Amino acid sequence: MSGADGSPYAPHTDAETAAMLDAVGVADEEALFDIPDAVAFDGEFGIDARSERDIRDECSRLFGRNRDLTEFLGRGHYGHYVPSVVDHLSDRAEFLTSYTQYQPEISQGFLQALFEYQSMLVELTGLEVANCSMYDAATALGEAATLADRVRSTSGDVVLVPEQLREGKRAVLENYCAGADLTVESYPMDDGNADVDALAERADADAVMVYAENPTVRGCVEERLAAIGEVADDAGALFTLGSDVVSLAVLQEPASVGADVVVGEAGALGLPTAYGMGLGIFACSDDFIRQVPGRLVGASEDARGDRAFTLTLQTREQHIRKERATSNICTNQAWVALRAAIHAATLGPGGLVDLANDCVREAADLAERIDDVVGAAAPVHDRHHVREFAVHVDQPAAAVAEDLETRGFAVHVIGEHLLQVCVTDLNAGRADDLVAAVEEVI
Amino acid sequence: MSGADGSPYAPHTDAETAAMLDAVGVADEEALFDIPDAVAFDGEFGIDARSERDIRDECSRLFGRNRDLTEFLGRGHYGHYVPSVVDHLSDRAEFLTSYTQYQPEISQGFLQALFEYQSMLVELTGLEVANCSMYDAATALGEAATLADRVRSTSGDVVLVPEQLREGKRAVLENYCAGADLTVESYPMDDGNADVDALAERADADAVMVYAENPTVRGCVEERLAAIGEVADDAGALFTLGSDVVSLAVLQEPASVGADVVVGEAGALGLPTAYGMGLGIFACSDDFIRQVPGRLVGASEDARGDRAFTLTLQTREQHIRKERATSNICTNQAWVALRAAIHAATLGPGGLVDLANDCVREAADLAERIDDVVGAAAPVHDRHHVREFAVHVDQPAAAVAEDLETRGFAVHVIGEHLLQVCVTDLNAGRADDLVAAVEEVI
Amino acid sequence: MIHDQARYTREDEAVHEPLLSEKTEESVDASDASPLPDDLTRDSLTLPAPSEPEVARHYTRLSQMNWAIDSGPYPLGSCTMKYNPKFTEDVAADPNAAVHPDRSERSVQGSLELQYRLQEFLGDIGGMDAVTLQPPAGAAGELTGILVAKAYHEHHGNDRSEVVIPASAHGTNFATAATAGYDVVELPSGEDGRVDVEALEAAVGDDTAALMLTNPNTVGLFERDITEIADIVHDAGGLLYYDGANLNALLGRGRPGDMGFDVMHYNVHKTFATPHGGGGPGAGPVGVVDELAEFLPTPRVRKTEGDGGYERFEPDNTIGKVHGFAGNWLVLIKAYAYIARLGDEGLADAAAKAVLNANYLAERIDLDVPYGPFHHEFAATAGDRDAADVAKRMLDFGVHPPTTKWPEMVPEAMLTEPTEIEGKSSLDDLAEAFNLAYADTDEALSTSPNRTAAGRIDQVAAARSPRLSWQALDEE
Amino acid sequence: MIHDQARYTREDEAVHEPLLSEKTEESVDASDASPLPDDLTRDSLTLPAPSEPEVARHYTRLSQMNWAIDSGPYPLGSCTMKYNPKFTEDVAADPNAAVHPDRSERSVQGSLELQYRLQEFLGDIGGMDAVTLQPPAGAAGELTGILVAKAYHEHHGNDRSEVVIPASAHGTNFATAATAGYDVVELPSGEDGRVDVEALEAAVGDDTAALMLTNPNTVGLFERDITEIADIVHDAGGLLYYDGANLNALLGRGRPGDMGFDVMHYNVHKTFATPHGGGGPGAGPVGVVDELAEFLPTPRVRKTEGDGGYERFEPDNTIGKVHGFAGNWLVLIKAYAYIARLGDEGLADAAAKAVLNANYLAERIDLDVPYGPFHHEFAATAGDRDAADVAKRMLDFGVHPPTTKWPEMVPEAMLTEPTEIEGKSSLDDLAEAFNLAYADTDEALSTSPNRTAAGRIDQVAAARSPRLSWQALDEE
Ligand SMILES: Cc1ncc(COP(=O)(O)O)c(C=O)c1O
Ligand SMILES: Cc1ncc(COP(=O)(O)O)c(C=O)c1O
Repeated sequence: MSGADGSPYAPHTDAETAAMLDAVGVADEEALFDIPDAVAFDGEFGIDARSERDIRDECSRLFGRNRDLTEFLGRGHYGHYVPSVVDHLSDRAEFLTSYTQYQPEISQGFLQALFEYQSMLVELTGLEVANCSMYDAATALGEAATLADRVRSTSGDVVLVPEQLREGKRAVLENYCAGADLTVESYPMDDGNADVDALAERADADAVMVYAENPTVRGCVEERLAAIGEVADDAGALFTLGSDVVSLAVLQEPASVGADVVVGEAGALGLPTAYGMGLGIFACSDDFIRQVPGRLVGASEDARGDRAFTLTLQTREQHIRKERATSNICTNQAWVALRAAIHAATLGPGGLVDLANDCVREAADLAERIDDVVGAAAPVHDRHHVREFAVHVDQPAAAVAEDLETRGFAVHVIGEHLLQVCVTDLNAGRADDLVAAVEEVI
Repeated sequence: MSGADGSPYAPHTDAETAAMLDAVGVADEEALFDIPDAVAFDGEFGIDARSERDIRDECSRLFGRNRDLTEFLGRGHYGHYVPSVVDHLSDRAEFLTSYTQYQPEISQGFLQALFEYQSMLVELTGLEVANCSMYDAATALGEAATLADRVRSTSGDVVLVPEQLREGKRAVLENYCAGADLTVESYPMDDGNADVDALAERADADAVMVYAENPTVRGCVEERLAAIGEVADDAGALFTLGSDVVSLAVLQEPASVGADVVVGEAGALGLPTAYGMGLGIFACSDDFIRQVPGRLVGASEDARGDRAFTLTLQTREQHIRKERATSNICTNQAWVALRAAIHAATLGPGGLVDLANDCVREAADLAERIDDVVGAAAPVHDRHHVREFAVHVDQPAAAVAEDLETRGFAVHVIGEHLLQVCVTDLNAGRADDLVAAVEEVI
Repeated sequence: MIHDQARYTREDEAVHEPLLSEKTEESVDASDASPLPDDLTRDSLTLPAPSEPEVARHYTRLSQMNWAIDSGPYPLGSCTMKYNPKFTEDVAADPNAAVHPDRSERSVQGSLELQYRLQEFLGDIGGMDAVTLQPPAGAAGELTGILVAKAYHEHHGNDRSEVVIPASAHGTNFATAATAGYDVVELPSGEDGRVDVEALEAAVGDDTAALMLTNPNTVGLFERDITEIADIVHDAGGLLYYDGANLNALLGRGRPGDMGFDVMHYNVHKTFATPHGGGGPGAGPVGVVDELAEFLPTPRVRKTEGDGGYERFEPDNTIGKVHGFAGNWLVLIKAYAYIARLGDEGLADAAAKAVLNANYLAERIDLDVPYGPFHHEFAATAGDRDAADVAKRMLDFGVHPPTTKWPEMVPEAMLTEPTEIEGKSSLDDLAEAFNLAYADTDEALSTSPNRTAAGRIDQVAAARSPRLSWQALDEE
Repeated sequence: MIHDQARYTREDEAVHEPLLSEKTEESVDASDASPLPDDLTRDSLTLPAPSEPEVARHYTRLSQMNWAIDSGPYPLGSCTMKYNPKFTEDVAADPNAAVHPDRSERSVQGSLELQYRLQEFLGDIGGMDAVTLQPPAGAAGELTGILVAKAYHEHHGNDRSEVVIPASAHGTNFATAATAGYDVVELPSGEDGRVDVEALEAAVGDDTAALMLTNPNTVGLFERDITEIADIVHDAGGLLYYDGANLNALLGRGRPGDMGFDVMHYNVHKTFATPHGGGGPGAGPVGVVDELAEFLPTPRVRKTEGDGGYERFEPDNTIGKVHGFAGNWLVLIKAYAYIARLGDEGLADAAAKAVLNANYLAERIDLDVPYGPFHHEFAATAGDRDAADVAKRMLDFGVHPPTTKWPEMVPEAMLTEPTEIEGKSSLDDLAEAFNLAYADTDEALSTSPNRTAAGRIDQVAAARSPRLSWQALDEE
């Protein structure tokens, strides 16, 4: 180990450093830096090195200051119980500390895992192609819009999105659209679902893409997906559907309702609640295979005639196609995709469907019980729900949420008198306590 | 996965089970059990299966009921900060989920790691042979006594041990000695060290083994080791020295003071504080190589002419020698030895010596500061100390300890007016607070 | 299936992964910086001094040259190599469980409660009245049990000098009896592979302290005459010891306590799926019937009267201790988690599938399997092939071979225990590996294995001139 | 050194480890058990249904067929593959850090404080005034930075349409500029491998929104004329964007902010040693000078007045968001831990050793290395050998080869960045691998690799008829 002042991760002994400097023919490392004095820096950031243990203590003290709340939060970021085996396997150094598979011959393991992840998404969406990750649902939606722009030969430039949409998601979409000279416009909702008639009116030749969500940001199951798909089709627009990996296990298969692209969150499997860190789904029909953003793993053969996997269709990507690439994405969420795949494997189709159905059941149950509380009405929308639903409260919603927080519960405030509550396997055991707290508070 | 009622770790689908039963030619698994009705059991233990998550919650609730104390405890079980890399590497499934290396050709990794562990102990003790683990220091001491019995041709049957000895250690020793018809007797101490004159008097032809500790159970550095060795030698007895892997880094090399056998704890590296779980050191001189208990890894060659490792000298062991084996040990503490080796590698000799010297320094400092408190005197023994020392308190020690506990500190009670305090890198940061608490309490 | 194990080789030095000491070594002065006077310190310490990245690579590479249950089938007979559920590691890693054994009772109520619950679980599963968690492995459990038996006899003024052990028993049984100071009376196996009741009657007498037995025995046969056996031993004033290594076959279907056993150990690293860690740590709790409870090691854990708390206590006539502290605590936590995960039905299913797997595999292999009906394991015979050679060849087919040449009652034995965690296709792989190896040429057998990190290793040379440390290598 | 990578093969099917779907597949009815009406559900779902032991084995085997930084040298130029300190994983796994992004500020003060501290660290290291942690990778950071630049120009009524990028820049720079709606002006490299100042002067003008530059550039050369370059761009009203991929070479010796850069991203999965996870996740925080701070994504974190707390706030003229939530939080925690571990001296030493290592390695290899003096990486040329073939052959010698055939300014480039974590002997191994491969026969090169889990893979076939899922394989 180098001296106490050096990097603990540089292995050079003093003797080695000396031998190496000698071989290079310089007196010290400084002689190797070709930085003009005018822009040189003295190295004093003022950051004190600490021991590994001190940093663990420091961070654990810091995080200990986060309040211990039971979260009934969702709206795009979902936590489910992640089996321990997911941690143990994904933490294997060969996975965690590897780079992108530029040398497939020594990267078969990760490549196969990603191939399997893609395949799971193909099954869940019914579409022929899934890439092996975007950053998150929001950036995946942005990429979908630019794909629409490339593949739709309409003169239009409008991307139609539901008026009820997570703000952050729309903001990201707008940033992707801006560069492609696309405009984001919203279409109205009808009691938590798309107002398909209004949408049909709005979707003219200007539309390059129609986006809908199932479930919606308020947790509603979208009931007229096929109709939305037809509207998009009639307008010559791409139909992009947003969902998440758990909901897809039980809701209508996107391909069956005419979706051209599916985006959304797959981090609901494999990731713990991670302050919004995600795993963007991007699946689409075969037609767009050479327009897909991001990495794709394909099967091929090796020189021994055995099946082998490799990154493929790389000519779409930035490192080859540069400014004509389908996306600028390079580093992605591969390891999170691995985790999602392991989690899905551990559940199996039965476990995954059960989990999804439980999300429907728990939401209905909890809504009913909150509805029984005087001063609260739930669900606000007369729809089926997955995991979450809106709640009307007679009192100001922000005050109610604040009161609930002092009682140890976090819920969303989505309007002056609107809360949103998300229930999953993680917090369902505290649903009674939440209802009791709501009763006390309002 | 088999049905909810089955083992979650048995992979059989119903169809597979059926096919297998068919191949075997029975109707169900019950038909395979050849258990007479008279001794059959109905399977009702009354244990309810729980989910992985429920068990994690349950145990975390349980352990959460242990009080959050800063422990100044030692007396044979020591905790030092274990670098995170030790966990991550030793948790690799290839290490953790492997069995004893009965097939060395596919077990080179663990064998080499154990060979390296043995080598580290050889360096630390100066003796030529170290096995790759006993259960703990106490059982290692027991094994040393039976080895002494085998290798000493005296007619004697007495094992001499210091009167100050951890009670549990002596109790274990007695159990090993009973079977070998050995008697354990103690020799007196002189201010925390062996009373060598008294020992010399006691050590006659009856003695098969003289045991001493460095540091002693009260943390004292033993100052006349060589003299103890001579006494043993003169009596024709084996000289067995007890120590621990950290102390060995700085205290006199056992071989240099004539030790024939070294036993003790190596779990002070690699193991967290683990309710006394340990790693028994067993090292001895070459003379006894065919009398060593436990597993030994040796270097050899493979068919390709490459160096390779294997378990060796197995004819000493129970699976071959049966009732004439050197020990009954089979399952040992191999994985703990792996952890100790990784920890030692991470520290390097410099880090290990620093850690040991810190243990000396911190003990001296803390003793001095406690000594300043009116009503307390420390260290009780006028010796150098490693990690720990005895404290005289004017008040009843038990009451003082209880008061300290309510203030968040755990210390040993070792006499009516005697406490023992152990300070390491783990708790040194709380030494000020301990001193303040002592001041308040007495 | 074929598996080429990872292999690192330094060609110029004809070694696989170099030793840490060959990579980097440093000598430090141990006395200079020490606050101790020079005559109390060593002069110097020489050890490897790798950086953390080097440490990580060294052990990662080593691990890749090591087979494990997570690599594939590991059907070592009598070793019960099951999958070790990952979540049990997380449970054991709880920082609140990391307490010192000398803590006051009131400050470790959580740990004591878990110990108590595990004692209860084990008592129920074995049909035993009292349990100690202290023994750190199976053999330590044996020693504990035999010492308890001895204490019992001595307490009742009975001086008995012999322990009776069937020839097919595990080596630890013999060594344990000897360690406890008993003479061993070896009982030859009966024609049917089980205890020969007549021979037993002849062997048992006033000197018999105990009979040590595992059931099913080490070829997987249930000792059908167990009631009679128990009577014979008990009538002679002896005790019945149950070696718990094969308990996996009985889970939910039979309990040693109900069969007349007085004392037993549990191998939690077998039956209850705690990892074996390349040799250990395990844990070998011991259960006894009421009459023996007073002799168990100290301390045990019980409920306190009234307040729902837990306390340690010393059994009245305790044998003292068999471990310096409380045994292998981290292992015991994992065993608790495993048992709780399975529950009644899971435990029973584990036994059912373990037995089904053994029987299915035996059906599929071309080797002869004498004796039966067996339960969770069987001893196939390699006949005129060398069992060890067949095993080496199996390595090339991506499986771990069975235990070889033991027990001796089966010539060229291949003692095979697939456990419940293998599915049909994995058993089919195993069977294929058996059959391919068994049918292979002598030449192929004796030059195997070839796809492993090391080739066939010279055992004789290793034992003839032992080199047990890097220091010994340096001397050459 | 030679490394035979672990390899599992099923001979009868000519596959390595079978797909999960080939091992076990199950179809379940998704509507039957659903509380939803049938017309809102899918009919069935077909996926693998392995047991946990099977899952463990599958992924353990796959992992063993994968190279990683913990396997050995990984000198991918410009990718900065450093050792990922294990303790940072533990820090990030703190359950108290696992909070939802929609939590109230008051309930996540700990997380906000750590975000604030990391912003400060990064600002200091880059010489930047304000930092956002939101971008989830380097390329996302680029997009963020260019959108900020665009917002700045628009805010000042400046309609600019071009981004100038040196030919040697990373592909993401070009793609990012295009994604942001800019035309790309490619700047050919100067004779000395650096920016040709005259060419830059010619390229820059009223339409120039920004120049994107990494420094040292992608062959490790420091842009000595950086002050002049900055002046040229600034004088034309453009902004200077710093691609932080190569920041490791500058730590403690030069700061982009001091060189005149206005906006930069940090690649925490390069410079700050967070694991790359086989492709990601990374994180690409963006730093800007004061004038640009108001355009950063929302929210950022600042101290609250007076009470020592922390709050989120929206920059006045924010570009909005570049990630749905707060970016790759778990990665950011690890970066914080790494920076705190090293401190000033450690960071400076990392750069020193990274540069020393590159220079030493270049000295030891037989390949030509045009240009210089280089810092943390160099682009050797394979001359008349095919760089990709040489790389494949290197695989047989137990190392990962460098980045090949990029940047294009060096023919048959092998862009090599050993980073500071390699010691002398590991660099010697690397050099030997280079030299052996480079000197090998054409036949050997084109038929390599041979010691890897898979042999040379047919890329053309993969792209010609893409098979991207097991469903696609089934169709065949
Ligand atoms: C039948 C039998 N008895 C006893 C033992 C000894 O148990 P342990 O290895 O835990 O000491 C074993 C272990 O292999 C065994 O198989
Ligand atoms: C020079 C350079 N710029 C930008 C990037 C893109 O960063 P990321 O992969 O984090 O998106 C890379 C990554 O390899 C790079 O090397």
